[in-house]
Amino acid sequence: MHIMEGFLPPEWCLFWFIVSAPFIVYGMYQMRILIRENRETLPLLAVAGAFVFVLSSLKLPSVTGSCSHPTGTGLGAILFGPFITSVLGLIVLLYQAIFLAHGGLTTLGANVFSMGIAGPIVGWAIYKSCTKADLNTYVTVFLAAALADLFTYVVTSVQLALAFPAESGGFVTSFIAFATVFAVTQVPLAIIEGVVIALVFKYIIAV
Amino acid sequence: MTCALEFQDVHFAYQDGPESLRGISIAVKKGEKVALVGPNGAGKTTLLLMCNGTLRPTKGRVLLDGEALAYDTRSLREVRRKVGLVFQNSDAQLFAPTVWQDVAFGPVNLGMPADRVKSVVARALHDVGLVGFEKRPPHHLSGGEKKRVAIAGVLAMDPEVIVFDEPTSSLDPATAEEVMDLLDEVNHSGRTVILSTHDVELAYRWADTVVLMDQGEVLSTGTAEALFSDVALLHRARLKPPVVMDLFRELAGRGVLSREAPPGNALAFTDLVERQVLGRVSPDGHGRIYIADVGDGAADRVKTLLSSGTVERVGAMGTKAKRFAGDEKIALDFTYGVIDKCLLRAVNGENSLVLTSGGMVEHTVGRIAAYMTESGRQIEVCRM
Amino acid sequence: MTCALEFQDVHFAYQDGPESLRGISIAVKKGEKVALVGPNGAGKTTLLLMCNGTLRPTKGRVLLDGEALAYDTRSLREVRRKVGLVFQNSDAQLFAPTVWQDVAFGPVNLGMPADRVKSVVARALHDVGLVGFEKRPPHHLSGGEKKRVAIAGVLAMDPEVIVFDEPTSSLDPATAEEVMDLLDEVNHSGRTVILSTHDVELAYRWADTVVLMDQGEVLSTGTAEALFSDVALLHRARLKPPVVMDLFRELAGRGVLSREAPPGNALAFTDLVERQVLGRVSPDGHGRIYIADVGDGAADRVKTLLSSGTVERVGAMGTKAKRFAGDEKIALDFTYGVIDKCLLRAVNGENSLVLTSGGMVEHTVGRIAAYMTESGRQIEVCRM
Amino acid sequence: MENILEDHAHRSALRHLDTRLKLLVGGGAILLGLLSPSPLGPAFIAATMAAITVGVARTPIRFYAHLLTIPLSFATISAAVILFLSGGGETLWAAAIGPLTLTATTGSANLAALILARTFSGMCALFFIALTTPMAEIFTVMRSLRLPREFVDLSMLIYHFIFVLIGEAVATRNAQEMRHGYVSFTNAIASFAMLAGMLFVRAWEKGEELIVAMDARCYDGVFAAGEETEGASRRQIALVAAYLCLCTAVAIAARGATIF
Repeated sequence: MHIMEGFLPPEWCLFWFIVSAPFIVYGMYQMRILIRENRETLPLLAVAGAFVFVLSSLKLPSVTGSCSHPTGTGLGAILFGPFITSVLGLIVLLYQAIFLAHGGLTTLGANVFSMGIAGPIVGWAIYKSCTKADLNTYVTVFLAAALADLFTYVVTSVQLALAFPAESGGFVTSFIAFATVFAVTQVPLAIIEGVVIALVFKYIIAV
Repeated sequence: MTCALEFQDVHFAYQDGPESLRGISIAVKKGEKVALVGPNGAGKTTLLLMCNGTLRPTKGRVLLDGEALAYDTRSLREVRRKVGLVFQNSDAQLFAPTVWQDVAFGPVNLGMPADRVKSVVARALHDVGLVGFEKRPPHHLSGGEKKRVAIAGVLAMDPEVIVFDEPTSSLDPATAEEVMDLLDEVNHSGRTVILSTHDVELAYRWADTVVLMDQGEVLSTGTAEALFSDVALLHRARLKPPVVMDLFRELAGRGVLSREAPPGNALAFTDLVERQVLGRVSPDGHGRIYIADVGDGAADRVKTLLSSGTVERVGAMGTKAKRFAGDEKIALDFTYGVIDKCLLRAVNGENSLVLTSGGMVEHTVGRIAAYMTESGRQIEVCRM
Repeated sequence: MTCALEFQDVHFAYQDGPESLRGISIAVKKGEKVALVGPNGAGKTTLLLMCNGTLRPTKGRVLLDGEALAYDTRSLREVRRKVGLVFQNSDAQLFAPTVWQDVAFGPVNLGMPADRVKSVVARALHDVGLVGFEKRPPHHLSGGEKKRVAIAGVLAMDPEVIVFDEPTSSLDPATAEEVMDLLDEVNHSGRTVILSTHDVELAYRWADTVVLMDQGEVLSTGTAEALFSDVALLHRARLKPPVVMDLFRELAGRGVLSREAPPGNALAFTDLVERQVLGRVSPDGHGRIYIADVGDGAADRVKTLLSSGTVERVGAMGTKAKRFAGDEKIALDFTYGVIDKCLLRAVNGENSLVLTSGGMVEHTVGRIAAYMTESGRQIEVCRM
Repeated sequence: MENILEDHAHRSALRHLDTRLKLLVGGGAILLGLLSPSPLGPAFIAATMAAITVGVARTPIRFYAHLLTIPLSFATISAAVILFLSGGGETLWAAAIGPLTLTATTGSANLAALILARTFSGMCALFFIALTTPMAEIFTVMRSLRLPREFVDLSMLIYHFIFVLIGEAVATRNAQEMRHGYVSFTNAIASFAMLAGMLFVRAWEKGEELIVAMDARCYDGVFAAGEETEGASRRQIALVAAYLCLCTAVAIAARGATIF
C-alpha cells in the first residue's frame, strides 16, 4: 500500500528518509562494487527492476488496489540480496509515483522503508531460514511472499499510527485501527500473492 | 445471407490520441478468405482487435453473425469462442510452459472435462502437424513452429472465424508458404479467415477479397486482380504492386501485351506472354497430373505409381498429406503453391503427383478445370 | 588486395548444442555489398555475431583487414569500433531514454570529448534523416524510425564495416525500400556492408555478392543472377527464386525466351520480352532523365525545370535529396528504386528528374550508361 | 496501466519549459502544501496546480479528472480512520457500533480535512511534474545534481525496459483474455502466475540481449547524459517566483483558519 503524496506530516517524511538512507547508501555501495566486478550485472538489475514495476502495476485478478511490491522485490532480494534490492525499490517507487500516480515524492522515504526494505528483508530471511530447514520449495516461497507482503502492511500501519496517534490510547490504538482497516483488504491479498508467487516459481523452474 | 463479420462505420481513437480508425465499413461473408492490406500504421491491427471485442469502437458497430457485439463479460466470452485471433508476435501469445499446456489453455478455461480437453488438444496439434511436440517448451521452438502452436491454441476452441495478424511476418519464405497452406486448410474446413498483411504478393495469391487500408480508412475493396492493377491507389497506400502485375503493366505500356485482362498469377502471366510471342498456346505435349487422396490404402497405390517412373514431380498439400509423405519416405518437390507448380510442370510436358486429403481433392480438381477453361489447354487429371 | 573481412573454415557450436556453423569460408572485399541469404536457422545470425567478436569460433578464424581477431578486451573494443552491428530487433538495440543519448552511446564510450560527441551525433542523425528527433524517446518511434536510430548509433562510431541482421524484417515494403536506400548510401560513403536476409527479392536487387547458406554451411557464393538461376540450389536452401527469375525460367522452358543471359532485374526482363515479341527494341521516342545534385543553388534550377512542365516524374535518392524535396515542397513520385523506375519511364517516352547528392550522382550516371550498353537504347541524360 | 503519465508529458504544452523550473514549481508546491497548517493553503495549491496543468499545459481534462480518482480511495479511508481516532474540541458526531463508539470531534475533523487537502495538493503538484516533464529530462537533472552514476544509469535502463515489458505484458494479457484466461477466480490466479513467470523469463533474456548490444557499441561503463534544456527566461523565473510567493502568502494568511 503506497502512502500518498502529502499524507504524512513533514517531520515524519524526514524521519523515514533518514531511516531508509543507510540501507540505500549501503545498497548503492554494494551495487557499485558488483557492477565494477562484473559489468553484466547492470542490465540484469535493470530487467529485474522493470519486472518489479510491471508486475506491480498489473492488477492482480479480481482484486483492486493490489501492490505486488514485496513480491517482486522479494524475488529481487533472493537474487541480489536485500540492500541492492532497496535501491531497486527506490527507483521502482519513484517511477510508480511519476508514471502511475501511486505514492509520492515526500512519502518516498516511508514507502521505500515499508516496501523496499522491510518487506524484502523479511521475505529474504524467511526464504533463507526455510531453505536451511529444508522445507518444500513452493511452501517456502509461499511463506516468504505472503509474510513479506503482510509485514509490509504492518510497517505501513506503524508509519501511519506514528504520524497520527489516537487521542485516547495513542500509538497502540491507532495502530490497531489502521492495521484492522488494511488487514481486512490485505490479508486475503497477501495469501493470493503467496500463491501466485509460488506458481511463478514453479513456472520459472519448469522453463 | 448474413455476414460472418461486419464493420459498420467503425471509428476508434486510443486515449486522447488522434483517430486511428476513421469510418471503416467492411462485410466479410461466411467461408471467405479476406486480406486487409496496408502499410504499417494503417490501423490493420486495431481493426483486428475489434473482431473479438478486445477493443471497442468509439463510434459505429461490429456485427458477428448479423448481431451487434455487446461488451459485457458474458457476451465477450461467447464472441471470443466464436472468433479466434492469432497475433503477429507468437511470443506474446505463447505463455504456458509446454506446448500441450498452451494449446489446452482455452479448452480448460471453457470448462471442458479433462478427457475432452485431451482429445481436442490432440486434434488441434494433429491439424497443425505438431504431434510429438506436446512436452516441448514453446520458447525453444522455431518461428514457424511457434506460429503453428499459436494456431493450434486457437483451433482448439473451435472458432467460426479466425483472424491472423501478419501471419508470415519474420518467417522465411518456405515457412511462410507452409503457414499460408495451413491457413487454406483452416479455410477448407469451413472457417472464415481474415488476415492482415503488408505483403502484397501474399494477398495477391491468397485472398478472395482484398481490403486496401491506409491511415485508418478503407481505400478500396475488391478482388486482388482489380485492386492491384490500380497503381495510383497502391502508391497512395505506400505499397508496390505485385511483381507480376508490375511487369504486365510495363509490357502493356510498351504495347507488347494487351491492356485488357491483367493476369491473376504467374501462370496466367506466362501464358499471356507465350500467346503473344507464339501467337497461340502450345497445344500438345502436356503432362498429366495425378491426384491422390492419402486415405486408407493410398500408400500402396502411390508407391506403385512412383516406382513406375511415370511421375517426375511430387507435391503435398495440407498437413495430413505432408505427414503421409514423411511416413512413407516420399521425397517432396513441392510443399506449397502445389497446384500452380504442377500446372506449370504439366504445361512443360512433365507428369506430376499431388498428395492431398479430404475436401482439398475437389478443390484441386476444380482449380485445374478452371485453368483449362482460362488457358484453352487440355491437361489430363488422374484421380487415384 | 586484403579483404575487409574474411572467415576461414569457421565452426561454431552453442554450449552442448550441435554445430550451428560447419566450416564457413567467406571473403568480403572492401566496399562490397554482400548478402547472406538463407532460411531461418541457417546460421546467418550466428555468423554475423562473429564479425565483431561477440561469438568466438570453436574452430577456424575470422580476419579483419587481414588480421586474425584476438579476443582480449582491448582488441575486441578496436574490432567493435571498426565493425558496427545493427540487430534485427531494434528494441534490443535502443536502450537510452532519448534518441540523442542512444546515438551518443558509442562515441561517449569511445571516450570522445563532449563537443566532438555532439558533432558526431548531429552528423549521424543527419545522415539517417532524423534531425529534430533528438529528444524523442525511442519507444514512441515507428519501426522504420527505430531502425534508422539504430543505424545512426552505429554510424556515429564511424565503422569501416557495417553488418545488418535482417534489416527489413517486419517493415512494410516502402519503409523497407527506404532502409535499403539508406544502406546503399552507407555503402557509397565507402563502407563495406554485409547483411543477412531470407528475402530473395531484396538480395537479388541489392547485392554485389550473394552467399547462399543453409544448415550452417555455405552452399554457394556468387553474383545474384548466377546464384538465383540455380533452382535446385535454391530449393535445397528452402528458398524461392525471385519472381522475375521464375518467370524467365518458365518462359525459357516453353521456348518463348532464350535460356542464355537470365535478367538481372525487372527492367532487363521487360526488355527481353519486348525484344522477343517485337523482334527489336523500340528505338525512338525515349524520354530524358535529368539529374540534379541538391547542393547550393539547386533549388532555383530545379524549380525552373519543374515549372516548365517538361518533367513528368520526380524521384529522390538518398536522405539529403529527400530532405531537400521536403523543404522545397516538391512532390516525389519515386522514393526508392529510383534509377530503374526513371529508366522504365524513359523507355515509355516520359521525362523524369532524379534528385540526389554527392557520389550518388556519378553512380546514377554510371548505372544509366550501363543500361544503355546492355539494352542498345539511347537515353538522354541531362546533368544540372 | 497503459496510462503511463509520461506519455502525456511528451504532448504537453509546457514540454519545452526548462526542467529545473518545472521541478521547482512542482516541488515547491508540494513542500508548501505540506507545511501549511490549515487546509485552505493546500486547497489553493491543489486548485491552482490543477488549473495550470489543464489550462496551461493542456492536459485533457477528462484524463485529469480520472487521475484524481487514484488518490481518492486511499485518502478517504485513511482520513476516516484519523477522523475517528484523533480528538480535541467538541464532539461533532458519535455513533455506537457494537462495542465500539465512533466519535468525531472538531479537532479530529479539522485534522482529517487538513490531511485530505494536503494529499490533494501534493498529488496535483506531482501530476504537474509527471504530466509536463519527460523522464529523460529528469535524468539530466539527476546527473547534474551529481547523483551516483550507477544509480542514474540503472534508472535509465529500467525506464527503457519498463516500456518493453509493458508491451509484452499487455499483449500476453490480451492473448490470455481471448482464450478465457480470466473468467473465474482460480483460472485468473493461474493465468496471472503464468503471465508473471513468462514475463520474468522474457525479462531475463532481454537482459542478456542488452549485454550483447551494449558490448557491440564498445560499452565502457559510461552512458551519455542528455542535453540540457535551453535555460529559463527571466520572465519565466519571475512568474514562478510570484506563484510560489502567492502560495506562501495564502498559506500564511490562512494559517489559523479551520473548517469546523
